[in-house]
Amino acid sequence: MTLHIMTQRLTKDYLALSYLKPNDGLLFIGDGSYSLLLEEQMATLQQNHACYVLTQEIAAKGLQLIDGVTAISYDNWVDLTSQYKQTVTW
Amino acid sequence: MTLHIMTQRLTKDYLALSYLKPNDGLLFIGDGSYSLLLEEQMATLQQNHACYVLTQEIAAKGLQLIDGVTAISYDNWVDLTSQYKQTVTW
Amino acid sequence: MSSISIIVTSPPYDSQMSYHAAQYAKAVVNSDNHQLKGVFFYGSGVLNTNALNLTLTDIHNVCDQWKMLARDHQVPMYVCVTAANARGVLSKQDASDADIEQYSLAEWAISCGLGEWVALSEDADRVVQF
Amino acid sequence: MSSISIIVTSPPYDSQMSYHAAQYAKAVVNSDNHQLKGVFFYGSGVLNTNALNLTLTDIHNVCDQWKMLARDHQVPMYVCVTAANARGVLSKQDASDADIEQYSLAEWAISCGLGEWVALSEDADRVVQF
Amino acid sequence: MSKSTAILNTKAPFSTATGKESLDLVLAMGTFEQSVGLFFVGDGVFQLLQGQKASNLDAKEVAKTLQALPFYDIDDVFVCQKSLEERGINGAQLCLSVEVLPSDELTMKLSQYDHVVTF
Amino acid sequence: MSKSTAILNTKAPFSTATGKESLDLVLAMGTFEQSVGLFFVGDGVFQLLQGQKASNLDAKEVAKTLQALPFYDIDDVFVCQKSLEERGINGAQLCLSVEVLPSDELTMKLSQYDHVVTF
Repeated sequence: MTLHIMTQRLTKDYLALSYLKPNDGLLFIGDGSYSLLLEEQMATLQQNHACYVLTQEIAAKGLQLIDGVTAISYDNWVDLTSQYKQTVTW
Repeated sequence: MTLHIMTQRLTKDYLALSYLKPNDGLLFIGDGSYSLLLEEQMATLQQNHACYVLTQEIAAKGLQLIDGVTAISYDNWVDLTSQYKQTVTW
Repeated sequence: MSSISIIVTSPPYDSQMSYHAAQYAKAVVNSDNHQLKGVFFYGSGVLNTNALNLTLTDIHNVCDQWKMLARDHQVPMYVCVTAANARGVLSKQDASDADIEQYSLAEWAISCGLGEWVALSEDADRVVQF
Repeated sequence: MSSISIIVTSPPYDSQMSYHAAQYAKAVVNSDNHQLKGVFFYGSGVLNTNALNLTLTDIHNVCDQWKMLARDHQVPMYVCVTAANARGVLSKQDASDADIEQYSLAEWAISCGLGEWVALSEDADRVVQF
Repeated sequence: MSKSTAILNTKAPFSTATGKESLDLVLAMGTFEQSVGLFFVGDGVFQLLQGQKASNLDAKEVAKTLQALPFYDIDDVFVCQKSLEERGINGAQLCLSVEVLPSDELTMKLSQYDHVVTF
Repeated sequence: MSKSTAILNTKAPFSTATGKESLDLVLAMGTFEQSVGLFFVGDGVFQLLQGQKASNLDAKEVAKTLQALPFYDIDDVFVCQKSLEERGINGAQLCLSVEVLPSDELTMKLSQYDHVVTF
């Protein structure tokens, strides 16, 4: 299982989407955190993937947490790093 | 008429494509020059737009010039700059 | 006679646009029908004016090309002081003001505020961004 | 006890990732179950080790955070010398070798070759890139 | 001054310094009385989201400066409707009173300026 | 050495220094005998185009170094079929003998490495 660091907003052309395995985790960060506004695309991803976002980013960017996405701290992120076998930054 | 400097490869999400006027010119440069490989998308654009690419980029990047695209020098580019009313870099 | 001003917002090493900018600028100064009013470095483009960029021998050093344009063609090369300072490009004066011993601004670049760009764009028939 | 090495390839001012990297690194050193083997700056990430970056008073300076991690937690901070020199980040020695008077490498950063990264990644259970 | 400039914002805030630097340029143009229009397209529309608190990421509160634009007599602010829709944003979520335009009208507006600088 | 690293190339050559710097890292790993796999996906596949002559842009001939990889015993080089197709490239246009894989097989390959570094 891989933790994918999604640094860009979800678009059809987003490279990461072609290389996900079922049960891989997705951390939306930076511009990636704006993906929370795309409820339909997020719902599709949530069927196969645990989805995370940093609490600080939600607060900073005028975003709202959505159902099925877990807001995490940096400490949580460190724990996730060992829970997943591998981290890939896209 | 505007000369659009297309610095990225053509994709569906490429922002520039939403803001072209008929008869605007398109100069494909940098990563944009790889658009020459996408013959179908280029053919569609050529219906309404003069398309240019730098001769040096074709030679550097392993590309081939395609029908309907004009290969230009930096000198030509300077002339184009005054022929078009405005330049926008995307 | 058409006048052109150039604004460079791309970095020298991690983008190809500043290379194209310097080649384009050379074509303008060599043209009989065009005049280059000046070049303004802003955003990450300020990294072009870092005098400490060392490039490998087999890669072009775009900074050398800017220097030649300034020296041989008297093209004014402006750099926004705020954008530069935020990215580690300091004039001797900037460094001294901040109590830093070292500085990095290329001697061919003129440190200035955004008003210089307003003037350059006012003077130009065309603006081209790289 | 799980060990982590960090590689930073994003610049400090024109990306948010190096900010996240420093926050993440702090969380690792404060964790009881994890050990931070080191941080390696490569690509545009080397700009984090430019000692001449001045930031506005109302913006965080991520370089200060790297410095604290090095000083208070003895985290080794490596920077690839080739990538750094190409982007205007020179140690005193680099500068002197190139006959340049000024230098810019932060004193908390250790200039090295890519072999250091190979060693850091060999030592780590996990690698995280920013 | 006789020349006009359009500032085209295409990037999300935070991830690059472009939000701050484009706004600095707009204010400089205002100060020197050069005619300026501010356009938000693509990911640039994220700069207009309501409720941003940049201090959570130790970053500069650019959105606050945006809200002050009317006080600098900078009133020509346009945002692309299609860009908002594609990003799941409705007009009510914006922090600034702006003119929301369809792409073709925004394109025509943009073509009326002498110069365009993209951030 | 016991750890393995996948180097993931996602960017076109020239426009960033990443092509050169990813290759430098691959060669360093080879030198220190760390197991390394080289993946080309997305715009990274442009690095493999035949007939590149970087000197036309006064740039470093990275493609030449790529062709030398077999001499450094770096044989695990994979390229994404879908990325090639989407970019109008056929396998015969590549400058290096590589294994062309469907996305799902490439994904499985990638997951077998301990670490992944993206350029």
